[in-house]
Amino acid sequence: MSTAGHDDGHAAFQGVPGGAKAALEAVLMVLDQPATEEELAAGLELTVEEVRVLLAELQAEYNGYTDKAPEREQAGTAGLGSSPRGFELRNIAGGWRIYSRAAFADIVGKYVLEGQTARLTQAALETLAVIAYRQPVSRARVSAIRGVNVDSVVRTLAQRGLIEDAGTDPESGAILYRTTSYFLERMGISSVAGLPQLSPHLPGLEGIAEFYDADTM
Amino acid sequence: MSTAGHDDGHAAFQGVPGGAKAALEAVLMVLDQPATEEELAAGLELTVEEVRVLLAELQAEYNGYTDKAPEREQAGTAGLGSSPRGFELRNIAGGWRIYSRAAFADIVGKYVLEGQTARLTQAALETLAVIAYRQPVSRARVSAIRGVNVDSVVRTLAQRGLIEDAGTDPESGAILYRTTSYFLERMGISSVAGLPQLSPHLPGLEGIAEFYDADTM
Amino acid sequence: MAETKPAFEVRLANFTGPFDLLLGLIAKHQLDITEVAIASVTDEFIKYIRALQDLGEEWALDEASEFLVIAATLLDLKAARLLPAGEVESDEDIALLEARDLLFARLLQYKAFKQVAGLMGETLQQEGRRFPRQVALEEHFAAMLPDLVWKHTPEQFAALAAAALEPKAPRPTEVGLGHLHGGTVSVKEQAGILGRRLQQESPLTFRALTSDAESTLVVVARFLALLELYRDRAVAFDQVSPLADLAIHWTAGEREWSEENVSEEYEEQV
Repeated sequence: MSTAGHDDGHAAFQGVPGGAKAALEAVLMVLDQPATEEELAAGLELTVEEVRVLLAELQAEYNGYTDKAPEREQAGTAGLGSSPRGFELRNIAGGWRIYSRAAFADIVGKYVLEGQTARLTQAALETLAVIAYRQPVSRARVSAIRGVNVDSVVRTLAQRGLIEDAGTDPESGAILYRTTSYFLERMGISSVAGLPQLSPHLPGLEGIAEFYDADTM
Repeated sequence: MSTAGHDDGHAAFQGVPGGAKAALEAVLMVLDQPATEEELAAGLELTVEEVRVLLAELQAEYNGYTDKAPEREQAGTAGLGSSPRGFELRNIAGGWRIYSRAAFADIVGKYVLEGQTARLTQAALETLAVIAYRQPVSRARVSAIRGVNVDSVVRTLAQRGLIEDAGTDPESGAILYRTTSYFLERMGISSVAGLPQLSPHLPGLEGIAEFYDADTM
Repeated sequence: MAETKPAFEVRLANFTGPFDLLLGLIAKHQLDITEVAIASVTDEFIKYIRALQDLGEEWALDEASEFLVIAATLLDLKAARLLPAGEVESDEDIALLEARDLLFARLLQYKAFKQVAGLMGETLQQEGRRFPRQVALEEHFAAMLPDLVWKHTPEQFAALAAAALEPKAPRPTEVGLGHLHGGTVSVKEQAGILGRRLQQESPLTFRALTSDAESTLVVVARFLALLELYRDRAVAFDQVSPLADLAIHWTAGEREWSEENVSEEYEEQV
C-alpha cells in the first residue's frame, strides 16, 4: 500500500515525492475525457495492473479512509485522511476521470455553466431509451415503438451528442443510431450493459418478441 | 484547523462530509479559469478571510504536511498525509487554480502530446469554417448546423488559438465564439471581411479532404 | 408520471404519443393493462383524437395517423367483444384477436420503455450533479503542441464552409417494407381508384370501398390512400356513432384533386 514501492525502477518518478501515484494524479489533472487504464499505463510506463492498484488507492483516498490503517483513523479526526475530498475519481464510459462530488452540485453549479444541460423532454427521454436498449436502430423502428414520428427528437439528441450515426441498415438503407460515450458519461455507467434491465418492466412478456419483429413498420 | 469548524452556520455544507473545505475543493477542481478569493467567497457564502484560511490549508495538504501535527508525520510514513499530491493549488496573478504538479511536467507533457497531431480533423475544420462564417456564434448553433455535438471540437479550436470567447448572447446567455487574429494570420488575410464569398460551387473542394485525416482526435 | 396523479387531467400536449395516451386512460380507469376493458377506454381515446384534431395544424399527419390506426384497432376490438362468447371461429375473428394481442404487446413494450425512460431521466439528473474536471490545458503544455499545419487557401476554406453550411436535406423516415413480399400495390394508384369512385358516388363506407380488394395489402394501401386524401382535404370522414360504419364523403371539386397530389413518399410501391 506504500506509495514508495511504486517508485522503484521507474526512472521518471524516481526521487520525486509521491512517486507513481502522484504522477498518475498529475496526469488525471489534465484529462478532458475519461482515460482508459491502458492509456494511463502507457503514458506512465507502468503495467495496467499497477495502474489499476493506484487508481483504486486514489479512489479510496478521495472517498475518505474508513476501514484500514488504524493510525490514519486517529489522524483522520483532524480532517485529512478520513473525511472525503470535494472530488471523486470515477470509472465511467470505459475510462477514469475526476469529478466534483455530487453533494456540492449547488455550489459548483454557480461556477460551471458548461455541461449543465437543460433537462430532456419526456419525448426525448423515451426516444433515447429506445435507442439505448435497441441500438443500433433506425428512426422508423423507434417511431414504431413510440407510436409517433421521432425525426426531430432524434436530430436534437444527435446535436446534444447523446446519440450518433451508426451506419446504415444493409437491408433497408435506413440510418442506424446508437448512443455515444458521452451518453455513458452522462449516465455514469461504463457501458450500455450498465443500463437497468428492461425485462422487469415487461410483464407477460411471453410471445412479445414475435409481435415485435412483425412490427418493424 | 479542524474542517468541522467550517460547517457551522453554512446551510449548504451542513451535514456534508468534508464541509466548507471540501466544497471549496470541489469548486477548485472543476474551475477552468483561476478564481479570486472574493469570487470563491461569494459563491461559497464565506468571508474572504475564511476562504483564505481554507486555501492555505488545502495548499499545505496538497504539498504534503511537513511541519505541523506530529501524529500525522507518523501516519505519513505510510503515504497519505506526508507525501505531496500530484496536483497543486497555485495563486497566479490573484487567481487560484489547481494545476498538475510541476515536478511531473515531463510525464504529463508526454501524455498530453501523445497522439496529438499538427493537423486539424475534418470535424474541427468544418466547425472552424462554420464559426468563421457565422461569427459570433454559440456552440448550440454550430451544433445545430453540423448536426452533432461540437463541444470538444470547440475546445480544441480554442486551445489551438484559432477561436476565442466573444462574450455571451444577451438573449440565451450562451457563450459566443469568433475567430482570432491568429486564424487570420494562418489564412493569410487581414480581416474576416477578406474571407471569400460563399458559393456552393467553388472549385477546389474535391481535393481538400485528402489533406486531412478523417479520423477524429 | 400520469399514473400517480390522483386527479387525472388530460392535457393533450402532455402525451407524447398514442400509447402514452392509452396508458393514461388505462391508469385513469385503474385497469390491468393485460385485461384492458376495451370498451371503457375506446370512446375516450376517440374523444381525445377529436380534440387533438381540433387543435389543428400542429399535429402532423403521420402522428395523427398513428392515433387513427390505434383507434381503429380499438374500435374493432370493442366490436369483437360485443360478439357472443365462443363464436370466435372465422378468420376475421382470429385476425381481431391477433390485432388485440399485437396492440397489447406494443402497449406493454411502450410502457416498459416509458418506465426505463423515467429511470434514465432520474439518473441523468443525479449524474448531472457531478461535474467533470475539464479545464483548459495548462499554458506550458499548450505551448508544446506541434505547430498547426495549414495547407489550404481561403478559397478552399470557403468551399468547406459552403459545404458545412449547406442545409442538409432531412432523409425521410424510411418505411421498412423489406419484410413485405408478394404483389406490389401502389398507394397512389389506389388513391386514384378511390378518388374516381368517390367522385361518382359519395358517401361510401370504408367497407364498400374495400369490398373488391383482392388482398389485405390493397386494404392497407386504400387506408393509407384515404389518409392522404384526408390530408389534401379531398375527403371527410363521418361516423354516426363509434361503432357505426365509417362513411367517406368526397369534399373536393371534380378537378381540384388528382392522384398526382399523393405525396412522393408513397410513390414507391407498397
